[in-house]
Amino acid sequence: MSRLPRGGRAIAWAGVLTGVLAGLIALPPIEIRSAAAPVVVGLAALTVGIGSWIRGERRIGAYAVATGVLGLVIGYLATRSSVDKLDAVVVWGALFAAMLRYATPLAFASLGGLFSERSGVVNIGLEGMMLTGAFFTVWGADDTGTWTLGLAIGIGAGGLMGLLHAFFSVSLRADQIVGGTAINFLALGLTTYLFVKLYGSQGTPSNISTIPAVHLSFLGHGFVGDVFGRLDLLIWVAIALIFVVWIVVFKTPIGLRIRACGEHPRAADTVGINVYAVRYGAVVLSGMLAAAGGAFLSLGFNGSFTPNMTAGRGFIALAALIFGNWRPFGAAAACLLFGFASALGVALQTYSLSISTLFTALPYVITLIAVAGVIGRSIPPAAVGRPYVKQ
Amino acid sequence: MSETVRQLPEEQLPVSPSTLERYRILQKAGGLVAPLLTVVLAFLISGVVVLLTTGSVVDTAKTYKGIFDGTGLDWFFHVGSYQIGVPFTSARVWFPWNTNDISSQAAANLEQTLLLWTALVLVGLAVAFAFRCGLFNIGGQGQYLAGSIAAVLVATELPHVVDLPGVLLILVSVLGGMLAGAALAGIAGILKGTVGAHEVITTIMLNWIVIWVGSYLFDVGGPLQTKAAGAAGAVPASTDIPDKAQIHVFWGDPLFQGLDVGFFVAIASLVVYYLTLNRTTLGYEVRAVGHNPEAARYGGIGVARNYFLAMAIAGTFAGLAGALDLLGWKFREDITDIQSSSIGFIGIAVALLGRNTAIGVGLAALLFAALQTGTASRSLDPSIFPPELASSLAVIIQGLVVLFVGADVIILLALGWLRRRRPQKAATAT
Amino acid sequence: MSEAVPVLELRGITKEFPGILANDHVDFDLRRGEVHALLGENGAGKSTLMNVLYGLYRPDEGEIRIGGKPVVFHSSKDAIEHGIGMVHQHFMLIPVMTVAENIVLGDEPSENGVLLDYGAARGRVRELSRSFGFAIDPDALVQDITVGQQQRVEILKALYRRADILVLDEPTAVLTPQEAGELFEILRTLSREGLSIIFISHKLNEVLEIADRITVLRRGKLVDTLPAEGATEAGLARLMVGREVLLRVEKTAATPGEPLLKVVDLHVRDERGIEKVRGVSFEAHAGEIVGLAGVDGNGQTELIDALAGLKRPEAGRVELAGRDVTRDSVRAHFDDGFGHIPQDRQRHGLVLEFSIAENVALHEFRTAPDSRLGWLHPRTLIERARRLIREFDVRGGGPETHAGALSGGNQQKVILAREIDRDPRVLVAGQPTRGLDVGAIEFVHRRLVEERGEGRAILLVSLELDEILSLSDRILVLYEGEIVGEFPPTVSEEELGLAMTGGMHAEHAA
Amino acid sequence: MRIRTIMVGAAVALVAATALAISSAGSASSTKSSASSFTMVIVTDIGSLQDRSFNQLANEGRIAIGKKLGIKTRAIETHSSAERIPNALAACRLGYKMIFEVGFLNYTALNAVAPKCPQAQFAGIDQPYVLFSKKPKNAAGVVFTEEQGGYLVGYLAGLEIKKEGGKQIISAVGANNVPAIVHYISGYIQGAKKADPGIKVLANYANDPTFNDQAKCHETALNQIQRGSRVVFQVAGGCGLGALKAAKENKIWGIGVDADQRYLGPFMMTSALKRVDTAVEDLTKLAYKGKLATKKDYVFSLKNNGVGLGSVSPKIPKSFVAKTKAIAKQIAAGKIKVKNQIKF
Repeated sequence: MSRLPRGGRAIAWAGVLTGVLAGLIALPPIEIRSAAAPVVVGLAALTVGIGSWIRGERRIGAYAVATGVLGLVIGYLATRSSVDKLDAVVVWGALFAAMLRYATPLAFASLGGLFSERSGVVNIGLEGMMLTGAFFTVWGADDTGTWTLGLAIGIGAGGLMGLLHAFFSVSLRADQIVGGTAINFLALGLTTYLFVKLYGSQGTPSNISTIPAVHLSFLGHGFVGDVFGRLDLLIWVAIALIFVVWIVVFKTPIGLRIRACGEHPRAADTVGINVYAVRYGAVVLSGMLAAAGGAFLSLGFNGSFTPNMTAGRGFIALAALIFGNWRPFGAAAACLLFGFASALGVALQTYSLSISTLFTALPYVITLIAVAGVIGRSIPPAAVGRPYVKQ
Repeated sequence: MSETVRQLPEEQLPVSPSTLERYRILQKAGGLVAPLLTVVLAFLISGVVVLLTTGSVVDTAKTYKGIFDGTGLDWFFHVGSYQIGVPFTSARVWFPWNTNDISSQAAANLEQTLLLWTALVLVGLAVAFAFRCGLFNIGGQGQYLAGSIAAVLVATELPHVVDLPGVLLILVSVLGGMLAGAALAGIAGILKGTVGAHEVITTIMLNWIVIWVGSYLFDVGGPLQTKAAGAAGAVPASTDIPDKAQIHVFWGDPLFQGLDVGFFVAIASLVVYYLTLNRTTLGYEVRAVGHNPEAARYGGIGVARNYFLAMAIAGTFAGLAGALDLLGWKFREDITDIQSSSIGFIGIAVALLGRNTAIGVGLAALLFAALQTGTASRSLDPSIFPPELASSLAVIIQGLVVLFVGADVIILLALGWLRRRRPQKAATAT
Repeated sequence: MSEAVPVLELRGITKEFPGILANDHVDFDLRRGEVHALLGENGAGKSTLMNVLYGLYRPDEGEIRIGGKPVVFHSSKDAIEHGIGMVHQHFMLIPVMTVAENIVLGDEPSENGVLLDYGAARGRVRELSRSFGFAIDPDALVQDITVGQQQRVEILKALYRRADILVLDEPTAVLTPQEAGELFEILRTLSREGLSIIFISHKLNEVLEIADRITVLRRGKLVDTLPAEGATEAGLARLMVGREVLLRVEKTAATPGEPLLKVVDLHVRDERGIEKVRGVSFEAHAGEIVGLAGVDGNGQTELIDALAGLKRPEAGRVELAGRDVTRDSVRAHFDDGFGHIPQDRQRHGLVLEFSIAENVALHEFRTAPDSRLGWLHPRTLIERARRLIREFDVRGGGPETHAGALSGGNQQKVILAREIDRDPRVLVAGQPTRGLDVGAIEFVHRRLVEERGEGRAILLVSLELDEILSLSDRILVLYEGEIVGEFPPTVSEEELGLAMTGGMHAEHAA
Repeated sequence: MRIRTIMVGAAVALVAATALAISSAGSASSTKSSASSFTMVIVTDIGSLQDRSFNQLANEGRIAIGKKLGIKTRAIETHSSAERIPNALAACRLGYKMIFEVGFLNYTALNAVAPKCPQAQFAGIDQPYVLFSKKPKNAAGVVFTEEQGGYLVGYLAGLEIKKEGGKQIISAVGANNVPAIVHYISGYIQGAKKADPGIKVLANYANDPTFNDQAKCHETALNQIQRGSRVVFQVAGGCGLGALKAAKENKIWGIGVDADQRYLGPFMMTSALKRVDTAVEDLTKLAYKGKLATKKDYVFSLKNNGVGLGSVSPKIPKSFVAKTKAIAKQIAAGKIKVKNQIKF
């Protein structure tokens, strides 16, 4: 890729930015009301994109074309919409805050999955591990009376689920996807069973100690204040976690070893790394992190649990991981994209209640398009999904 | 040359056998024994859960017996003198068992088990067929829903366009369901073949898309919501299909969700599945790609094409299941059902336990269908086992079965260990 | 010095795999500063013995002594701690990581006890490679450097761990004669520095060139340990195989006919977009074997893929018996009389889970009599397989045996049978004897010569110079995607080797 | 050795279980209750008994009346649409005298089974009798005027917000677009406008028919709060707990639904009650006495306390509560008509 001239690439990126601009100018706070503006700017982005494509800057050129078309359409639609509704829907601070809330449980699970998959173990059981965390955190908080212990218990339970997955996929060399599917079934059955058994017809008690929010009132009421002024503690933990995971995976010896086990376990074995131990550790850790994501959903919200409350988020987290090319920032970005689409889906209800249901499908459509358009180029760890047989 | 040179395990051998390869090994090693042991193990472990809940061994046994009775399989022990209707005719033949009496809970339960069996066989085949091509189809759920949505659409809208006789309307509706399932799964197949998008991710996304688009269609105010007047018009459900589009029920009361002819379609599908895989060039290609896509490509087989075809055929099976369920007993599509159905996921367990063979899928579907109806809360005596726990128990058992299916190594090891042990004993004895 | 305690002794090592006694009471000793060759055929138990030494296998019986003291290795970690370094035949390197990362993996320098100290890692790699005269960039990705350099990274890995015993498993298999020569220089330097080296090979000339002593294994048993001085190729070959070996294939002179395969100015890129075949043109005529020599990774794979229709060329033309097939599908190639023995028999040549009958039908199953209207006729498949099994002397199973259950040689016979039975005009054979035992090699060679006699044009792509020299009627040399020379079969190995490294081109690796 | 023992043991257990099943198969269906004893069963809609909505309330009513009358009761859960009819049939076969089909969508099961089960009486909760196309002689419809309850809480919220001043915006979060929820929201809007004509009422659906995904209702409510809403009325069962959490963390008012949810904290203004439990109890009592009238609807409204206003936060002026109660009387007397449909 370094063979290509840098200038061409810069122009292509400028095309992408122009495309974004095409949409932005028609939205608050700029809100140009003339339909011509976004169309012209969008067409400009389109032209730059096509030009870059022809000149060989294919990938970014394609991005420029995509953002150009998208910006044009969004911008045009925005100019056709009433200002009232537009102002109601597009409140950037609220949208971004909602995005962070949606993205947080996904980010925990996604980063957990990153450890597992980087070490060579596919983790489709993230969903079940999240659900386990969601239940046991509430149960723990109820039982011990404090959210800290509850969180610890929930994370521990997620770790146990990870241990189970590790035992079957690493030690017994069971098919990892099958094992993960089993974890999902088991977690759903077990948490619902225990929930009904322990809390009967009344549900979890309402006075459970919940994870506190962090109030940063000094941020005021601007965009920054709206987004970051009052976030749950776990959201901050998730943001910090992205950096921590990046450092651990790419800047520490243990990260090097984890990656080695996922790329070429035999090579790791021959230099004395215990592949089984590394994979066990990574999968257990993934269970713990996924459980923290589940804890955000239960204890982070109302301190209450409802059966199957994760509602497929573990699978989305897995998709985000793949979309993000098995990298912490990539995965986090994918989670944010998904979170933003979800937040927008809620906000767009202002336009039509009857098709609001349809908006709910939006994140999945976006993920599908993204997966189709980008994943082809993302390369998984070479040994992921393949059990290692020690000689 | 007189002596074959012994080969050491070569370094370039794959580090571990693929899932499919291991299934093959297992079939050789254990045949029916291995899956049977898997199931027994799962039931034993879940027995511990029941034991902890009920607190007594007797109650645990009673719970399991309750589940067994709930499946309707106890019907086979109700020998008497009864009659059964012959499909497509009004004739009735004598039959040793009670077949059509509202007071027979066993017959009704068995009808439900077999109805569920019909759907589970088909969604199981949807997963199994894709598996044979090396694809993990988690999208059975979405394909099933797509099939039933298309079927309800055709069955309710087509009569406005052209007045078809019932059988034709049914055929066209079922065909529509199959096509919808095929198209949906085909998307995942195409994406896998062309850009290499992992089918696990794409099928999961497609599931959600179908769920939400379906919810939109039948939601109150949605484009396909029932046009009925008054209170019935406020239901978030489709229009009811016309009576003539309902599939003939040959056992039980059509009003009470009796067993319809779709049951035979499922049996036929098992045969079609077996023949397609083992007796056609298409099946040959699909299996070759499933075992080793690279070798297939080198041999001149279009890998991308087969990914698409295998997924489309898988989707056809699931779509067929959706259409049959709709025309056989649902008669309408409602959004609560779209959102809460989980039959596609049980299909995964069916395919895994059935080891992707026709007979295996048939038997595994029976197990899971029976488990599902047996643990229905109506089947269990609340004084023995809390019925509200029963459905979770079924999910736990499913999870354990899948877990042990994946870990066939345990059983392989056990069998291998036994085999090795026996000759040793013989040796020490002499 | 030589009478001192050996640095390493293996006493009575026995290792059994299910059905195979891989090592049967093998004794071996290594003196300080010597190069001790371990010689044997494929499957003689050399690699097993070394894996026992490296802690990867646990011996069933026997003892390892280091410096006279018995040791037990539970893992390669223990072996590394006792100063043993191993250069595996298949490199244990992670392609997507840098040289430095690969070298320090498992024994990383750290900063504050937490972070990996990349600066220190790079520094030590530079230092090491300078002191042994390797020019290796610690920041290069392993997948971007040459095979010879990768091997040096492997040696550095051992040196970084302060190995004083270095085991090299078939190190020259992937190297040109020139690169091999450089490796030998390095080994001599290392042994002068006091390292003891175990050199595993089945190539007699190499062993005689580099080793001080030679230990010969045959079928898991120790045959003899003898000094290199005074040993001869013929003598060693007899020890190795247990009988006299035919080193040359008997064949008559070729009588080339019409050109059947014509390649014109072919350009092919690999998956990563790098042009690996750059303007190749040649012809292969009926009744001749054209040998394509070259070091691995010089474009052979891409060339074969383009010929077979597996990969679209960027530019150029391929003609099969006068027809332009450049853009045809793989299937169309087979239908037009193309035969292909893939380089990787297990990954590309066979569907291991398929029966022999199914495997031999791989190109024919779509047409009658194998199938009609999409309906397979299994009996036809089985009958054909039965006939071919007889004809090609496939042993180890019947038509319904899974290909994966066969030995490597018999698997290759199944592929050979499938391709030849279709009476192809052009046969491309990619490394047809890789990893086979002597008997199977003989069979494949004889059969290829026979097929030449049938008037087929055969393109033999091989990394084994011996094979190229003994079978080919003409030899083309592929270097960095270009054909850099054409030679008669009488050419010397040295001359060929020079061409394979780019002739007059300066050595780019060192 | 050990593994073989396990295998043998497993085989023996299997055989024993089968034998047990066979031997007792005949006696399974012989446990019919005698005609003299009155029994009652509720069959839920899809969802669990812990849905914090009509299933849960119906179950509470069942437990309460079971204790009061000393009769045998039971709950049968429905988990998929395939279970609707078999569950209704089973309720009939098990000999229950009074069968409640809970939830709108269960009307199909009642309609099919009731005519063939003359020995029992049926009641369809949230199902008007007109839905039953077969006009069963032994069934009654049970409907609630949710719009009246919604009206009252909307009215109270309107008064309070008008008093507090500032942005006159309140909101409601529905789980999805089904009749009962639409009725609630429609009444809520009318009531709010009555108290405060300048008020703006935001209404959104979380699109969660499973009533489980709290995060969805949470986000929907937060979106409304960001648009200025100062009272959040949840009409979404378990999902709605998320909406109330949003109200709590933003220090605005929350309003509960169906059951009295003031126990959730001081931020709760009140709740719109829908006494499914009372309905179950009342109808069971009638049936027990043999006085259950069929072929008609039992309407639970303000008139008979079937819907109403829950307990009210002490922070709300007493006068507002009094005013609301006066409105309630007017509605009950038919002086104020509350529409149950509205165009959003």
